[in-house]
Amino acid sequence: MKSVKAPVYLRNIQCQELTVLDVVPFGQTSTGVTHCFALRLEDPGWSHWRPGQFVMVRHPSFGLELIWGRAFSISRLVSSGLSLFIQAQGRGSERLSAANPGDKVTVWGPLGNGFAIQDKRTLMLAGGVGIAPFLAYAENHPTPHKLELIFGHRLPLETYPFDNAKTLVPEMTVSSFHERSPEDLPVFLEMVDEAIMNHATSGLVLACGPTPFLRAVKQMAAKHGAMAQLSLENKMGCGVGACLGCVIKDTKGENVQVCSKGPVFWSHKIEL
Amino acid sequence: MKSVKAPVYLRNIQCQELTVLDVVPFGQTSTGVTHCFALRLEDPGWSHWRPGQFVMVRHPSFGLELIWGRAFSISRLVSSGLSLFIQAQGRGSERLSAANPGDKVTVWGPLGNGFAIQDKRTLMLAGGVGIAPFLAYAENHPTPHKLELIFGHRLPLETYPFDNAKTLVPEMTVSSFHERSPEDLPVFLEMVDEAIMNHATSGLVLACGPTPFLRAVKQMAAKHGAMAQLSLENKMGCGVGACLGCVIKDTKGENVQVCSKGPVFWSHKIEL
Amino acid sequence: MASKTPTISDPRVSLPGLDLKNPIMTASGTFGYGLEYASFGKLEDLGAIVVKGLSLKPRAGNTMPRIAETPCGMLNAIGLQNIGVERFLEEKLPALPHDTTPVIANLYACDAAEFGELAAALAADERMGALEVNVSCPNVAAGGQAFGQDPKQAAAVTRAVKDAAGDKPVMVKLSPNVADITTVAKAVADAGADMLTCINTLLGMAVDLKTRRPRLANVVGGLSGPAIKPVALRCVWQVCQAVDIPVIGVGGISNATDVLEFILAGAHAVQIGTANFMRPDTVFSIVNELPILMNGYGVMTLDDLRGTLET
Amino acid sequence: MASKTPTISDPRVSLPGLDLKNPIMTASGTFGYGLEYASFGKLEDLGAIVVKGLSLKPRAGNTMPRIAETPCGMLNAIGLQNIGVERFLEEKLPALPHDTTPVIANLYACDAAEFGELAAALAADERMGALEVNVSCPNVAAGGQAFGQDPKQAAAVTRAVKDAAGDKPVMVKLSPNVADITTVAKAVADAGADMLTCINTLLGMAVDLKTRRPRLANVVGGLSGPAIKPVALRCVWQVCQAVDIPVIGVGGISNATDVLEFILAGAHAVQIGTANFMRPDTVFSIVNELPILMNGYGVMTLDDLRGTLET
Ligand SMILES: Cc1cc2nc3c(=O)[nH]c(=O)nc-3n(C[C@H](O)[C@H](O)[C@H](O)COP(=O)(O)OP(=O)(O)OC[C@H]3O[C@@H](n4cnc5c(N)ncnc54)[C@H](O)[C@@H]3O)c2cc1C
Ligand SMILES: Cc1cc2nc3c(=O)[nH]c(=O)nc-3n(C[C@H](O)[C@H](O)[C@H](O)COP(=O)(O)OP(=O)(O)OC[C@H]3O[C@@H](n4cnc5c(N)ncnc54)[C@H](O)[C@@H]3O)c2cc1C
Ligand SMILES: Cc1cc2nc3c(=O)[nH]c(=O)nc-3n(C[C@H](O)[C@H](O)[C@H](O)COP(=O)(O)O)c2cc1C
Ligand SMILES: Cc1cc2nc3c(=O)[nH]c(=O)nc-3n(C[C@H](O)[C@H](O)[C@H](O)COP(=O)(O)O)c2cc1C
Ligand code: FES
Ligand code: FES
Repeated sequence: MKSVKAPVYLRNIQCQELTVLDVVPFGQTSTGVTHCFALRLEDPGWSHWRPGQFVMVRHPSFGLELIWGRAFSISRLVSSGLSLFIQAQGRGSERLSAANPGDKVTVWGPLGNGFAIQDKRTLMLAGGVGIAPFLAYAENHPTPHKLELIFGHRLPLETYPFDNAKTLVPEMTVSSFHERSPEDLPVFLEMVDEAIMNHATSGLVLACGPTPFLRAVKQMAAKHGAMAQLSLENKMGCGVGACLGCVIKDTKGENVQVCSKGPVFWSHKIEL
Repeated sequence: MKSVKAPVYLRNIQCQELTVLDVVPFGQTSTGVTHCFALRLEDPGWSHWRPGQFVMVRHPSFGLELIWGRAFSISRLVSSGLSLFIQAQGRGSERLSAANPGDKVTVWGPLGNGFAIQDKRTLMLAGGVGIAPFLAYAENHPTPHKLELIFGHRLPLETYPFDNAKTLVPEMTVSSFHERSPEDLPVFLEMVDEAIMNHATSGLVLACGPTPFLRAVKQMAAKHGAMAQLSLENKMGCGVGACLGCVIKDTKGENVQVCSKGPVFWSHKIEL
Repeated sequence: MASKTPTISDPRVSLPGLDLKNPIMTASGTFGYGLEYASFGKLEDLGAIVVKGLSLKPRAGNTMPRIAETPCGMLNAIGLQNIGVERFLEEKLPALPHDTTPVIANLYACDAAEFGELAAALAADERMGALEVNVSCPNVAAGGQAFGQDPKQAAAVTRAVKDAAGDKPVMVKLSPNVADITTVAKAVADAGADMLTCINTLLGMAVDLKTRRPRLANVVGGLSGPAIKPVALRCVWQVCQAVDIPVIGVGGISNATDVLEFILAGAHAVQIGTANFMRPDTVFSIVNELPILMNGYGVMTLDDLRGTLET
Repeated sequence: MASKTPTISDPRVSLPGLDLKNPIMTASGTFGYGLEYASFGKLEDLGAIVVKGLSLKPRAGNTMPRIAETPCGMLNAIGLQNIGVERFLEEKLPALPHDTTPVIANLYACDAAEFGELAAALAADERMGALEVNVSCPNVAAGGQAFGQDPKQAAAVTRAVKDAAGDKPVMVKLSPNVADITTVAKAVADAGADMLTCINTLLGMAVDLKTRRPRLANVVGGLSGPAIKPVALRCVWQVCQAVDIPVIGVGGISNATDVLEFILAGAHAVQIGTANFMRPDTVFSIVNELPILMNGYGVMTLDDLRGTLET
């Protein structure tokens, strides 16, 4: 009998119960409905992981009612624990926002491939909660002074861990743009376009955010001939490449799993 | 158009969100699996209620997964709040046991008919959590010195609010019997039989507990010609007489709803 | 919410022979004879009240246990316990607000002739709003869902009821336990039904490992509740494509969002069933929330939304 | 727990041509090609591994979105995306522990002849443990569940596969989207199937009010998960009464208690599907818990429990 070997990208995945350390709310919005929080969990003790990878999470309150785990980027992983940065937008993230310290959540990860780390000027384009993986990215980058973060957001800035990013990695260049109304969008995209152009020849562009934003980045990168990676946020069933519910078409016309072959793809290799 | 009138037994029912004051565990058992607790809720402010009536309860964690409310006797209702005494035995009661102070639970009640209150020597026969309604009964009885409580239990005595009953209503006579093994059952039933005989001519017998226990009480009451009321614990869907899922056959051969026509029935009027 | 508008949305709906304040009906068997829920809201606020299934003579129903809870659902095998048409008309109907909210009877009988007799008895009472024919009950030995699984028998029952119903609108309630629900829907529509109700319960079962017995004395029973919502929505959508008469959606609806989803799929109105057990004021809350939610989605009337699903 | 005994319960089970360590199989399409789950447990501990549905040629599957979450369940319309039989045999099968745990292929084709061809290709490989014929997929334009809804077509496909399968055991997977599942079960058993798998998904649908679009690009899809367990259990029980060949139960099973409930209803073995998504180590946990739970109920072998439901 041949020995059973999982594909490389699956070798290190563990499914664990992790203790909730705390839930830290970030700037409550006036409506009180949409809100963001950091879910801090005990250190999973993984031997390897990469920024841009993610985890699937379940709280016991999901019961049998919520079938799938929920996918969240690794936002910070240090010896004191694993932080996820979460925007409550539905049934699962709301139940996670109500977690109590001491609760056990089920976590499987680290999942997916993660962002490229290259010794180049690197532009990080974050839209909304898309900022989450860039904290981990910047904190673990060998040459953080080569990093530039551009952050577009709709909710107030204090809703997001933007200040945390500045404090954690003071070497990097940061700027933020508050999109207060739909009219602001073209202004923001122009800012992004210029930044991509600036990174076109010798730089690397990374983007994480809503799909329309990623689509815009893809076009701009193509226009300027920039090397760009996009982190996709498709809805996930299993998180491990099995259900084929999260696929995206690559330029060869094949449907590939975002969870196991991504979530990070070279912009020019996928259709969006 | 005639005015819409609900049957008398339904007139006062309210469906409310009540705040959880606290969850008080009673004597954890060694296995840690089955355990009892008092769920204390803010005062519902009902204008009328009777001991032996019950409420249906839902915790938000039931979500869409647990369809039915869970039925619990009114164990105590004073201005400081409504107490339910609950044995965790399944999905719903376990989720209730994990309630936090400040949580809102949905409660509809007071439901059902309640026990008769007569100026007679009254024997209360309680098996296990069947003790719950007798606290309220004794506390609200006009002549508590005429009450005698016999309490049979399998878990240790401190698992139940037996001492509370003694403290709240010191006038009544109480005794308890610990059924440690199946061999103890006949001994207990003999004790019950003798007490029923003693209450046969001029007394009233009330019983609440597991169905086999109620069946035994019914037979003994018939044998001694005692007037007896039994409180049934059929599984309930709606709690208000609508679903017909909780019925029992009366001696006329009709299926009547335990939730709205009971849960208390004259022993000789039902088939068990 | 797609957009906000200052005007107030209008939830009224017109059905053959019935003008409803709103599209919210109760589902038969889950709301008793109506009065059981009178202390939780105003019955006259409802779109229509569909009462427990009635037969010519009173029925005692199945033996216990009759209900079992399942994940996001429940099984029932009540077996159509009811007080019979006579007592219903005498004791229950007078107390219902039939002048302002249509009261709809749900009919069960063992053959087409008996269905006709029952329909005649009910239609003769001017206080009745409409008749709903249950050809899809999985919990009775005779007839029941067998009628609803066979297009010919379902059509025969429909004709018998229509012939006896005079000018009372007739809705026929379909079973999802078929290979193709549109075949039965078309047969029933061709036989003259004014409306279709989709769906009755799915046939299911639960067992108890400790006792090694089924959880229902009847062994099998009808599955209802949020668990079946996707099946109900699919049936409503399929039937709306297949027939031209209005469809009443039912199955797993538990909030106002669910209601609008069924309208989007093509339903004219809906029924709330098992959700009444989740909390007894559910149907009244939904009535209150519906216009607000419509407003939130920029939907002024239900006609604007109905069947606009882009597929 | 009914009783405690000191001896250890034995979860092994014998099926036609297959001896299993335990009755726990994975359900096709929910466990990839097996390797996706290799880091969550030992694949060789499983009773059998049923892999994603295979076709003769690779298939790209349906357009996105393909999955939607529903109460206690999910809808899928993957559309049988797969790498084709050739690449499966070359790239995936060698890495699976086929020597110690039977690997079962799940077959999809557009007509009986193509099913035969596919069966021949798979049966020729001695590493294959058995063939499972999918005549019940609701998510493909051609064939799919139409085969499984028609006893004649289901029987024809069964014969074609049996003729081509040599000595490989053949199991046929039935659709619950029928009026009477026993009719198809009997037809397939008479056509020579060695085992039956019950059930595939229920046809369902979900919509998005904000976009007014279906939540699946395919509009309708297959409902699976705990929501459908009562329907699956009922189908298994009905089919076990109707045929003499072993039945593999599947639908909503998420723990060891569920497994024993299906055995109680008459199943020989079970498959774990959607529960693999709830947590990726589910199937391994169930394998571990099963003998302990059997012990708790005083069940020494599965034969002692199977079909002992008192009705
Ligand atoms: C690789 C990856 C990384 C990610 N990283 C992050 C991250 O770091 N932080 C973060 O916040 N998010 C992240 N996401 C997104 C996150 O996974 C989703 O926001 C989350 O799964 C939403 O789950 P939910 O249960 O809250 O919403 P769901 O309830 O599942 O809602 C999802 C969709 O269903 C609809 N919906 C919501 N509620 C209802 C309702 N009551 N009834 C009907 N429909 C409803 C909405 O249209 C919504 O789009 C990531 C996603 C991926 C794939
Ligand atoms: C009028 C009335 C008054 C009552 N008063 C009280 C009271 O004062 N205090 C009190 O403690 N109880 C009382 N009860 C009983 C109480 O209602 C039940 O114990 C409670 O509903 C159990 O709910 P559950 O969710 O915990 O159990 P459920 O999960 O609903 O379990 C119910 C049954 O299902 C089975 N079951 C349990 N768990 C599972 C599982 N995981 N999988 C499969 N099957 C399972 C068991 O066989 C159990 O008998 C009363 C009942 C009535 C009708
Ligand atoms: C306890 C119970 C009793 C029912 N009785 C009837 C009935 O008498 N006649 C009928 O046509 N449908 C009956 N039904 C079916 C419901 O009207 C409804 O079609 C079904 O439950 C699906 O809707 P839901 O998921 O909203 O409950 C009954 C359902 C339940 C749960
Ligand atoms: C994402 C997904 C893909 C599936 N693919 C297949 C398939 O390729 N072939 C097949 O026969 N069944 C397929 N099924 C059906 C399952 O094998 C199983 O019969 C069904 O999901 C019910 O079981 P469950 O409730 O345990 O998931 C699929 C189910 C899901 C959820
Ligand atoms: S989420 Fe299942 S394959 Fe990606
Ligand atoms: S619980 Fe519904 S009628 Fe009693």
